[in-house]
Amino acid sequence: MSAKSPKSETPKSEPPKSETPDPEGPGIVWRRNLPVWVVLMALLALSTWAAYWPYGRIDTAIGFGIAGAKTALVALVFMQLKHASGLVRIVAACGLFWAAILFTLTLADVLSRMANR
Amino acid sequence: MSTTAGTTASPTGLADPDELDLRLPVSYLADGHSVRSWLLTTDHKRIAILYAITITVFFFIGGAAATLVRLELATPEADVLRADTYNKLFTLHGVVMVWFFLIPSIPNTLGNFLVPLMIGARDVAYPKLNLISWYLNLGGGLLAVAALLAGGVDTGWTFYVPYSTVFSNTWVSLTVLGVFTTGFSSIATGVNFIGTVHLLRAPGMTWFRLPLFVWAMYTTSLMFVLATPVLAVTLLLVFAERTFGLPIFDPARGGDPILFQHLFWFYSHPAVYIMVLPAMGVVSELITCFSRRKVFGYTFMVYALVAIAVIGFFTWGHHMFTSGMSPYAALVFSFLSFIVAVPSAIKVFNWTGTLYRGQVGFESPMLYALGFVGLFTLGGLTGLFLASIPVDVHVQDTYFVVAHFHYIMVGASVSAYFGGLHFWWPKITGRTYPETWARFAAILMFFGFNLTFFPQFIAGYLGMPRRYHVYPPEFQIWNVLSSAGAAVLAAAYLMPLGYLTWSLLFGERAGNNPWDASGLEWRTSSPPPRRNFFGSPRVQGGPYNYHPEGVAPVHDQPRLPSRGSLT
Amino acid sequence: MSRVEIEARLREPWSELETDPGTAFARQRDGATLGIWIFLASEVLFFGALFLTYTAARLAHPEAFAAAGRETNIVYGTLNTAILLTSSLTMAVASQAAETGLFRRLTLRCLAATAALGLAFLVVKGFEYREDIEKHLVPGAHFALDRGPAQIFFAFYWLVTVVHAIHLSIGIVLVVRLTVKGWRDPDILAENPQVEVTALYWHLVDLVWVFLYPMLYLPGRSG
Amino acid sequence: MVGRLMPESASLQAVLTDRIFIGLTIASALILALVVGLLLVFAIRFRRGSKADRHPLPEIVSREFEIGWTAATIFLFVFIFWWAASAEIGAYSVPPNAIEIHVVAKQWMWKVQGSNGAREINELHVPVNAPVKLIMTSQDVIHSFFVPAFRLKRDVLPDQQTEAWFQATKTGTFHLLCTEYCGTDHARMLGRVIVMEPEAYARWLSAQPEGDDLAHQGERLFSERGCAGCHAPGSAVHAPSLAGIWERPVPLEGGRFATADAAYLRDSILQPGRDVVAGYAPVMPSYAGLLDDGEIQAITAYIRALGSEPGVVRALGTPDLRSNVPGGVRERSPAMVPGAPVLDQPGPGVRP
Repeated sequence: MSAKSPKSETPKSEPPKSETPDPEGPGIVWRRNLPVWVVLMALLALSTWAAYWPYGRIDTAIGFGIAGAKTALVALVFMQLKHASGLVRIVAACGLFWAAILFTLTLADVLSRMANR
Repeated sequence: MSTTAGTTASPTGLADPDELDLRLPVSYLADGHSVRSWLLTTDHKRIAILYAITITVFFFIGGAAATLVRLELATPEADVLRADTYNKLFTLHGVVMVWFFLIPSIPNTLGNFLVPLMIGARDVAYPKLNLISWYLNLGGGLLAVAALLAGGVDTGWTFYVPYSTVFSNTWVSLTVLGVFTTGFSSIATGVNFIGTVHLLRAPGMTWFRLPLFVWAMYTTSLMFVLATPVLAVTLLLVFAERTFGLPIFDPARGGDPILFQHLFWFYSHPAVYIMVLPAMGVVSELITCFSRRKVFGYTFMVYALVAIAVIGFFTWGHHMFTSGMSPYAALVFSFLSFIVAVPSAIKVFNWTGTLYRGQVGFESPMLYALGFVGLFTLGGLTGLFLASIPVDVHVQDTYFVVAHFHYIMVGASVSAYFGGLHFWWPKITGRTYPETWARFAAILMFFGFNLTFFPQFIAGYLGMPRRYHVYPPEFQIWNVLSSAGAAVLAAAYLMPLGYLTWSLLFGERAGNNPWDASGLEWRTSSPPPRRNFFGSPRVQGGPYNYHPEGVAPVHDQPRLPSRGSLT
Repeated sequence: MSRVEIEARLREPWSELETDPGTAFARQRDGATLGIWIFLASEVLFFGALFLTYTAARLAHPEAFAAAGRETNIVYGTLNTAILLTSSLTMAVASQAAETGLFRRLTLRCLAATAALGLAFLVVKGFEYREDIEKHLVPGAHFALDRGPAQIFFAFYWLVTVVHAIHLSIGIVLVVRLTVKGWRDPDILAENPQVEVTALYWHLVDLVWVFLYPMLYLPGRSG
Repeated sequence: MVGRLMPESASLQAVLTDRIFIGLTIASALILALVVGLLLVFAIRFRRGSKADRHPLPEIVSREFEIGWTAATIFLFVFIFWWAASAEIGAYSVPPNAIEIHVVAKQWMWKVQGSNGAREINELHVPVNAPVKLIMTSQDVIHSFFVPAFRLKRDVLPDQQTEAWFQATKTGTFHLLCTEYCGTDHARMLGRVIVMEPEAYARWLSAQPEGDDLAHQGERLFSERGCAGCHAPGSAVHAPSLAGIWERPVPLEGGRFATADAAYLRDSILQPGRDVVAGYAPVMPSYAGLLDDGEIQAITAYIRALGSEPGVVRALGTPDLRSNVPGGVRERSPAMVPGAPVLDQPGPGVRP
């Protein structure tokens, strides 16, 4: 390790923060995440209610659409993908894209086999 | 050569030990001799050695099974083995060779050792994860060997349902658990390499200055991370159905065996690219070094590697043309299988182009590399036969397919592994090996290989099915030729074990750069110190700055005195 | 931060980067984030393959899956989804608080809440399993429903919920470990990449359940 | 000493496949010769120390080479794909007057039954130059019906039907092999396909033991197994009449329609509650486990033999059956037909 001056300086990469906590206190973190949680709960209620609609196949589509919306919300806000580095976003997108390859080509076979009954 | 902040000013980017009379740091081999220091190491170089030991052991287990299989097939009748023993042997050969030798062979040994060295890093990004990867591989291997000793498994390495779940009463669950565990070792290596290449490249080492070997490791890691989880799930479903009776693929209760095949081949086709891409990386290094030239069309070679890794995920259906899959899906898969062959063709032309106007030497690594290009071309071209549906319908599950994938896996991938092993042997062990023995072994391996597997193409098109221990007599001539070739090949594989071990003990010490190669790994001592480099390397130029006029490569890094002798 | 602390907090490859500790910490955090995200991509494929088996089987036997879907207890399912979504909230707050390095008590409290909610999920799941076993919903000889393919639904139900529960238990262990370490050593959690890594893993386990909910509890409800 | 290099070409498909195989072999041989030739020439001409001219290639030339051989490779491969795909699509649909053969694969033997009743084990007699359609299913694991001489291979799946067809062009005896690993005696699951002149085939057919044909067998099973109790025209039970429903739409509960084809009949036999005909109570018991696939195929053939004209009342016992191929086979691609004939004995228990 290179020789360093003994005085320990705060190694925070951003401008050195004052020791006293942010004047708004932890509120800032709650203000960012709580509304998302409320929306998630609403979506959950909606998906449960939608399951009982008598429209047959569309209910399933709605159920999974809402699940997709919840996933997007959790990923963007809770997992901070919104302002994550480009590389991390590409990795997340790759996960979905490869899962899509698996689904599309396999279901292409399964569905065309069923259609040929 | 700007000095790096923080290090004492040194004229060269890398501290020159003799000038600055720094004590030369101890090589990684001498950095602790206790068993604990080896078994709990987080040094990527030591983990590479640990992997080299395990895969060599498994290579000879799988090889022994192959010899017995070839022995049995010399005669049309079951003269040597009973049906059950034969079925267990070819399954063992498949499982051990695929998961415990070929897949870890280049990425986890040469890759682990060289990727940090080639990009100028001290170690991989997650060293502890690297050690966990080896223990997972070892654990999986022990489970598989336990299943073998307990009585073996007779389902074939593909574990097709419903035979593997309902009808086979052999040790399927234990083997499946073993392969499941080894799968996570591959995922761990994949995560490690992607992290390392993204985050730990030396200053100046941009993406398009990376050696092609590092690109090959990166694209292989992409497949490790994205394909292996699907294998884990497939084997988990087989295990759950056998152990808890959960009817997932059970046809009697409405399950669909073809769904298993989709899941299995979604992993297993990228797996064959996992086995061949690292070999391509090694060959790119060998051919450039021994023809003293920059690689022909570096960017095309990089895009070809990435294209193979990505399109490789779209083509698995060509394993299922006769399986009852819908013919429309079969057409889609057939088209995509033709497209995936294009990047491989480009790479072959570029390797050949690299030789043009070079200074071609014929040391043993180069013989392996030239053998690779020839055999890979034939193996790849027969892949086109299998991609066209009418021909594939005839040759599916016959010895034509067996010959095709052995040409790629053994002809190409194992030759490249041996080529890489010989090329980097001085760097890894600090010793040189006997060159004449090595050349003889390489040539013997090439001819032994062709004698073993070319007759199988003919037997295959004649209609001899695979996994048969008794066969109609008209196929015997081809099987006798193949069994004879197998004997020659076995001899050729035993030779390196001999003279490389000899070189470990008695080989004379190797210099830092015996081949005058241009990679960063040749800029440090052989064997390299625990921290890989004396200073922190800075990179100025592209990867292969060789010059055909026989001039030694331009050194963007200062030459370092090899241990003990000032060269 | 004293030299000793830097030595302790900077791991192997990042401690030898010969840059000032500030950038070394930043690069170590990037390494942790990138590493966990690559692992999450592989987990997406892992659960994606499981969901594919469900999708293919459901397409082949729609009515059997609808009949089987009606048998699952939607109250427990919805409650569990709510629990996990809330645990994702508390985990996110804990992670973002730890990132700023200022709100130590908030981080600790949220981590504890996350672990508690995780345990609550497992408890509710236990009750649900007990009820399923009583209703003979375990595929095998005396399976409740007469339809063959309904057994596939419940085979998938048991397998994927157990695999998910295992992933969740690992998550709970990680969160408890962080809580204990944070409790003992006051500023260990400040800007510690381990909190973010555990949080991202936790969110993935929650997202798997978000998709499991419409698969296991919503089919066949529309009568 | 060296046997033949190419297998016998004894079917229409064989000629097509061999043509593509030869074309591919020639193309591959040329490319291999090009690559290996260049490798050797360059290696020898530019070997270390040789006095060949070596100043580097201009960048532009190497880029043109790259684009050149990339485009050439793509064009060649897509051409081969088109050639192979067109051959494949051409061979899709089964000729209408094909002879129907029902193949049931069982661990390590082939049970073959022609639609005209001839039952054989590990043997298949077919007339030359006549299209033959194979309707195959397996009773245990996946097998694969492979006749190298016909370049024909199709997996045989448990509880699912797969179809394939061939038209033999040469008389003689050809190997039948199982090519999907199916257990211990996978290598001994061999059979023979004997292609005969039409007269010899007719003589062989008439010499078959008086096993009545499939439709008659189906009719006998229809009464023996109690189907007639409800579905016969004069029965007291309120059950849908099966005369004249073959290949015609059947109204189901909930307003849906289903075509009464082999798959629908099999599902209704095994899972009666699945698609209940409109206006009838779901009282029919399930025959899962009581009828094996051979019997289900026989009953299906009988119902087909009852024809497709609605309202024609067929007295039991005297259905007018054409002796050769009953009913026109609907144009259908050899896709797999999912439907689930049940094992005749309950599936073996789970192994360790």
